[in-house]
Amino acid sequence: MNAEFKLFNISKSYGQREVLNIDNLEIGGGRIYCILGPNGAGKTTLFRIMSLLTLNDTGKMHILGEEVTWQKSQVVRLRRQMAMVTQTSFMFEGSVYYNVAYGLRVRKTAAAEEKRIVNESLELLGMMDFINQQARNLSGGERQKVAIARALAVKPRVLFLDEPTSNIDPASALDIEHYIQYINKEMGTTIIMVTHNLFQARRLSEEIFFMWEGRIIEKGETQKLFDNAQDKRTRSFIKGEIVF
Amino acid sequence: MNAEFKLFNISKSYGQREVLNIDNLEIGGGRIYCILGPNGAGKTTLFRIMSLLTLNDTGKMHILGEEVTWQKSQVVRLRRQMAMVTQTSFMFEGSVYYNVAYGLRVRKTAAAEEKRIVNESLELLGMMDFINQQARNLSGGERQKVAIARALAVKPRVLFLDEPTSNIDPASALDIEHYIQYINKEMGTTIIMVTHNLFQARRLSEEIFFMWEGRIIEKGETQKLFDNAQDKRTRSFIKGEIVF
Amino acid sequence: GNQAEPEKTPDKVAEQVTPTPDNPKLKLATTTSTQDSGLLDVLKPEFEKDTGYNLEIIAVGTGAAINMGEKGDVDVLLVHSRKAEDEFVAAGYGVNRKDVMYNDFLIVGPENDPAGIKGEKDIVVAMKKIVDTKSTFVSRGDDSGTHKKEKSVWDKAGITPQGDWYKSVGKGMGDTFRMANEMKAYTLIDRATFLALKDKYQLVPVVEGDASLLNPYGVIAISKDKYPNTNLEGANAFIDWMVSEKGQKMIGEYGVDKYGQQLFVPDAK
Amino acid sequence: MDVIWQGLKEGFLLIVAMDPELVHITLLSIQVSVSALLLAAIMGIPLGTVLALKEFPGRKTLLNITYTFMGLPPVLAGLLVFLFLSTSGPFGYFQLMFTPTAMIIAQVLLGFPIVCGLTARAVMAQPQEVFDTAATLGATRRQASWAIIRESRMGIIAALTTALGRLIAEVGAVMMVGGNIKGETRVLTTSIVLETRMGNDSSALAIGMVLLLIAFLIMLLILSLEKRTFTDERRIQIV
Amino acid sequence: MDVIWQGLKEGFLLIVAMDPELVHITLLSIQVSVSALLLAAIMGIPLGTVLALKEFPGRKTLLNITYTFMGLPPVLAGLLVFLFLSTSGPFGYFQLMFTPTAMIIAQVLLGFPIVCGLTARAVMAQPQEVFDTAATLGATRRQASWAIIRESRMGIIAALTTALGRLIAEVGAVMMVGGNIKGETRVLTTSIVLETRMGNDSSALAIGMVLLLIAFLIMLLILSLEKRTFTDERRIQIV
Ligand SMILES: Nc1ncnc2c1ncn2[C@@H]1O[C@H](COP(=O)(O)OP(=O)(O)OP(=O)(O)O)[C@@H](O)[C@H]1O
Ligand SMILES: Nc1ncnc2c1ncn2[C@@H]1O[C@H](COP(=O)(O)OP(=O)(O)OP(=O)(O)O)[C@@H](O)[C@H]1O
Ligand SMILES: [Mg+2]
Ligand SMILES: [Mg+2]
Repeated sequence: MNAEFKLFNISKSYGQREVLNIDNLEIGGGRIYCILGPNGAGKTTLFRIMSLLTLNDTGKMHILGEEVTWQKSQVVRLRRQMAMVTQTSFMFEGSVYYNVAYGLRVRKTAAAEEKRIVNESLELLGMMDFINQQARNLSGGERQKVAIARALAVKPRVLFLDEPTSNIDPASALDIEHYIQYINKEMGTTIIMVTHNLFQARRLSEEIFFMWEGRIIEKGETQKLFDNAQDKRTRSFIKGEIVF
Repeated sequence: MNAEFKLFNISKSYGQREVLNIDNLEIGGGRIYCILGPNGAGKTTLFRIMSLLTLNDTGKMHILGEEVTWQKSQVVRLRRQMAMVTQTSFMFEGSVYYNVAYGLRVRKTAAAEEKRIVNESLELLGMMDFINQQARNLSGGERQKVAIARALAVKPRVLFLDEPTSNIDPASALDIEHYIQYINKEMGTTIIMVTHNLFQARRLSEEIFFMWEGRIIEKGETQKLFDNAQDKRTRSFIKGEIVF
Repeated sequence: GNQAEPEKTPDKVAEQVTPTPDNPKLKLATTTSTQDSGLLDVLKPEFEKDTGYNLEIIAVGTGAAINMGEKGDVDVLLVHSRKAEDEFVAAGYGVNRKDVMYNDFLIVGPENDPAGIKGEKDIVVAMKKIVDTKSTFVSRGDDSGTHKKEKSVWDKAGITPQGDWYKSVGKGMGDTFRMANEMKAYTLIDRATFLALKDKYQLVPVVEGDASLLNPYGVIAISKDKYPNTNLEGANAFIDWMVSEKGQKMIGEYGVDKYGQQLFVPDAK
Repeated sequence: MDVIWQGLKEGFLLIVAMDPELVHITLLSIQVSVSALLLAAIMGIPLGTVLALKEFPGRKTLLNITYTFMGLPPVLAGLLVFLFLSTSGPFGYFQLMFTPTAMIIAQVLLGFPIVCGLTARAVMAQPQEVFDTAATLGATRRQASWAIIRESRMGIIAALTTALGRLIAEVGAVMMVGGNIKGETRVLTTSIVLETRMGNDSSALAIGMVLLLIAFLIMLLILSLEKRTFTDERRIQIV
Repeated sequence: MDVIWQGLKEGFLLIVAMDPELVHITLLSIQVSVSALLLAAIMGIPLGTVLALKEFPGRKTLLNITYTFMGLPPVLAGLLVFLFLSTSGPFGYFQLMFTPTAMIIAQVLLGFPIVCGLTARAVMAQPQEVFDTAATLGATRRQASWAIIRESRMGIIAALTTALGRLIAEVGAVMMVGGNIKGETRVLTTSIVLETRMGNDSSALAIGMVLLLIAFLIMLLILSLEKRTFTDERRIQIV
């Protein structure tokens, strides 16, 4: 009963169209979870609701042990335990340093500590050379790396990664994968990620949730799901594996 | 001597840093070309210069048979024969229809023709359902599909694709790859693409240019390069293949 | 002049013992003509030297000046609209009203004089000719002392001015003069403003000297009964100074050297 | 405080009564300020865009001068126009002094820097991708500039509302070159000044109310331009 | 046209001569308008942000009212402040009429809607990602709002320059509540009015020049705020 996330009956519509409808979703925590599904399935929308960025239309959630009441203080308390690398890797106007330090500044981390953590995070992503550059001038992949460093800097309990390596070169992507595994194993960080790279999903995740038109139509241990998917649509999607 | 692109000594610096330095690059045309290289290697910068979006600091270019003088009328003439799917898939404020029609409107295509082509392009990318939606509300993958449809709509002689399937699900990506091959073979469109997906590069491209720190350090037929790269760095990068 | 000589000695003595009143801040609301003609610029330093008050001058239309008095925002008024002044005193806002000076109004108009009234002594005849020739006439139209005077002149001529030729502009004297000049029109103007501005514009006097064109100015202190905070002592000091021999003399002499004629005629009783 | 209530009441009655003189004054106010706004927009939007986008020596200086002229005092604008249009001025021949045309000219002088300067800022704030996308789809420079203007709509509409506010409220210039002639060039603001000069505070407030009401209606009209083009309210939201 | 040359020459001489009276008037102008701008900014920037970001009933109406009050005529603002501060008004006790304080209050009334309205527009135009990113990094609503304000700097600086332009150029309000008292509440704009009334056009032009010069300098100061925070000129460029 100690699941990090429990969602009941969560739905979200834009205009007439229901883009999310989750009957029941439980994410235990501590592992690496992958959310798979075609474009427009609602993966990003689900992330936004779970990280309290968007209000759900219906339903109830328990997050990190609390029933979500959307009370101001609760929202901040919960958000401070989570971090997300969004699909667009938006950068604040300012230097790379400023961007990575942002999460620490809002937590009022001491200056020396802030500097240490920012350097550490950038080092890890191989982005130290760019520390004083304007973040908005970075290349697509560099930006994504800074976004990852920025999320890591706050040492979250839960880390959401929305296609975190989509613009990153293979060698760097491998490094990042290793680091994701490291923080999951060594620091117990719960990782929930979206990826279209099925190899990556297979390599990294222990549990998979498969989404289709706003619903979770299948879930299970990664190995099992890849070997023996129950749903026709899941099977056909996984065959897309050959694309990579 | 009928190469579509010939670049001599093209360089570009930002501040002190030289991010591009191309001694000599010739792209014959008619085939599918892939540009590979790590993040920050200068791939996007090269694209921007070749499509006349950014001024080069030094050097000379011949594009589509003309020496580039940056004369206003020449720039437009050349640009109208090229199209690009940029890495960020920026959408204009407005509907999906508006976005796809844009390239036709600037060419003063007749209304009926415009409508036909927009429908055709969206159909092809499976995005007809979204035709009247606000383009800025689309999901990451949907946005990328619209960006591809938008570029296809103008039926360019040269099509630049900057990581065009990075946010697209495997099945759709496969469809898009097929379509890229189709327009290359059937309509003779020159395709120049950047991708970090080495499988995709291998499947699609006939020629590869490998970039490293602003330079093209190796080029050749795809098969040859993958099987027998000369440069140590290329070889090590290609081994990253196992990441996918 | 020579006559001023004997007075200089007591003046100098007074200078050394410039009094320091309890509340030196004194606010005067007045019409624009007293400021624009430059009179107050000359009177102010002398008054301040003699009494120790610090005079703040707020130049607005007579209507607005009286309005400020009714609200208690100033301490003393220097205005020219006898009827409104009397009402103001009768309503209990003003006390110690005194006549100070007068000047006169004149009709100015373009050199070529389309109404043919140049030299006309009878204002009624002149006004009728303006109407008959439909010559452009600019009226201040702002209920100011000057406007009230103009209306009384029309009344006297039995005319209700209206039509394209009659421009009611709702402006101060200086601006109205500028407009009349630009439009090559006739207008009624007080002599002080006219003399101060005449070099800048081309209009010339056409009708002057009619007895009904006199323009008397009064000073009024704001009542302490209505507004206990008002500086009545200062107001009275100003009134006393204005009607004093020295004040009256300075008024009478003002402008003679610059314009060759008196702008204001002192008439304190 | 009675005066304020009195003014509100009087204003309400004025609006209800549709006093023909007031109607005339109001219509002239609208005509002058809206014409000036349109002219300022026709020149200011393209020029602001050019200042924002085109690289040429002196661009920054010109921009700074534009910002400075946002601080042009209406009286000064009025005086300048007066000197040019006056019978003895270079354009005296056209006999434009004390006509609504003169008032419009003076107001254009005031509205133009606002529209131009704020447009330039709105355009400069656009992301580079707007131009990139338009250009890669074959837009000429001019067409790409239109695309950028289109994306800057919100900012340009802000420029227009701001300029309108300045013009409809402005009195110094219209007073000087219009002359506040009853039945000819008297507008709402000059009437307010006249009423205050005459000490009729409540009437001044009443006319002020009418003016604010008119401003409100024109603002709604300008803002509806935006709604017509944005199907839903597109703005940042916080949760 | 001679007048204009004469005015330019006279203006130049005025500036060079540093006439003490003119210096005093200029300093007062700066003091009044800059104080009013600061107060308008202190209230207008946070309030504009709230109007842009916070969802509450009447938000849109409030925004429209703010835009409308950009069209508040200075004379009317002056009159309202007059009625409140007048000895017989509710705040008469403080004896503020005809003081620089009263002028500042009246100008705040004029500057506030501009700062507030333009800030709201600049904030609303930000992309949703600003909030998203701040929030996912643990920002409270207030902290996220600051991040949004920070991203809106360009627009907010435009708001400040526009408001400053309005205030430094404005004469109706300062004339009404300041009274144009020589040596105490006379500022550049009221001096210009006085000079034109006295027919001294070239002096009026000369003082106008001084005013524009001051406006230019303050604009540069405000714009330097932006340069201090943006290391290089970040603006859309077309090729
Ligand atoms: N603000 C919005 N208004 C209207 N529709 C929206 C909005 N946001 C998202 N949608 C729609 O909701 C659906 C789900 O979007 P979402 O971003 O969650 O998809 P996704 O699974 O993340 O897709 P992708 O793999 O392409 O990133 C999409 O079809 C999208 O068009
Ligand atoms: N405007 C700019 N100012 C400064 N540096 C820049 C600018 N644009 C690009 N760069 C730098 O130039 C280098 C090359 O950028 P480019 O976008 O071409 O890389 P890329 O090969 O496309 O990388 P990616 O695979 O991450 O997209 C990067 O290191 C980037 O930080
Ligand atoms: Mg997504
Ligand atoms: Mg790139």
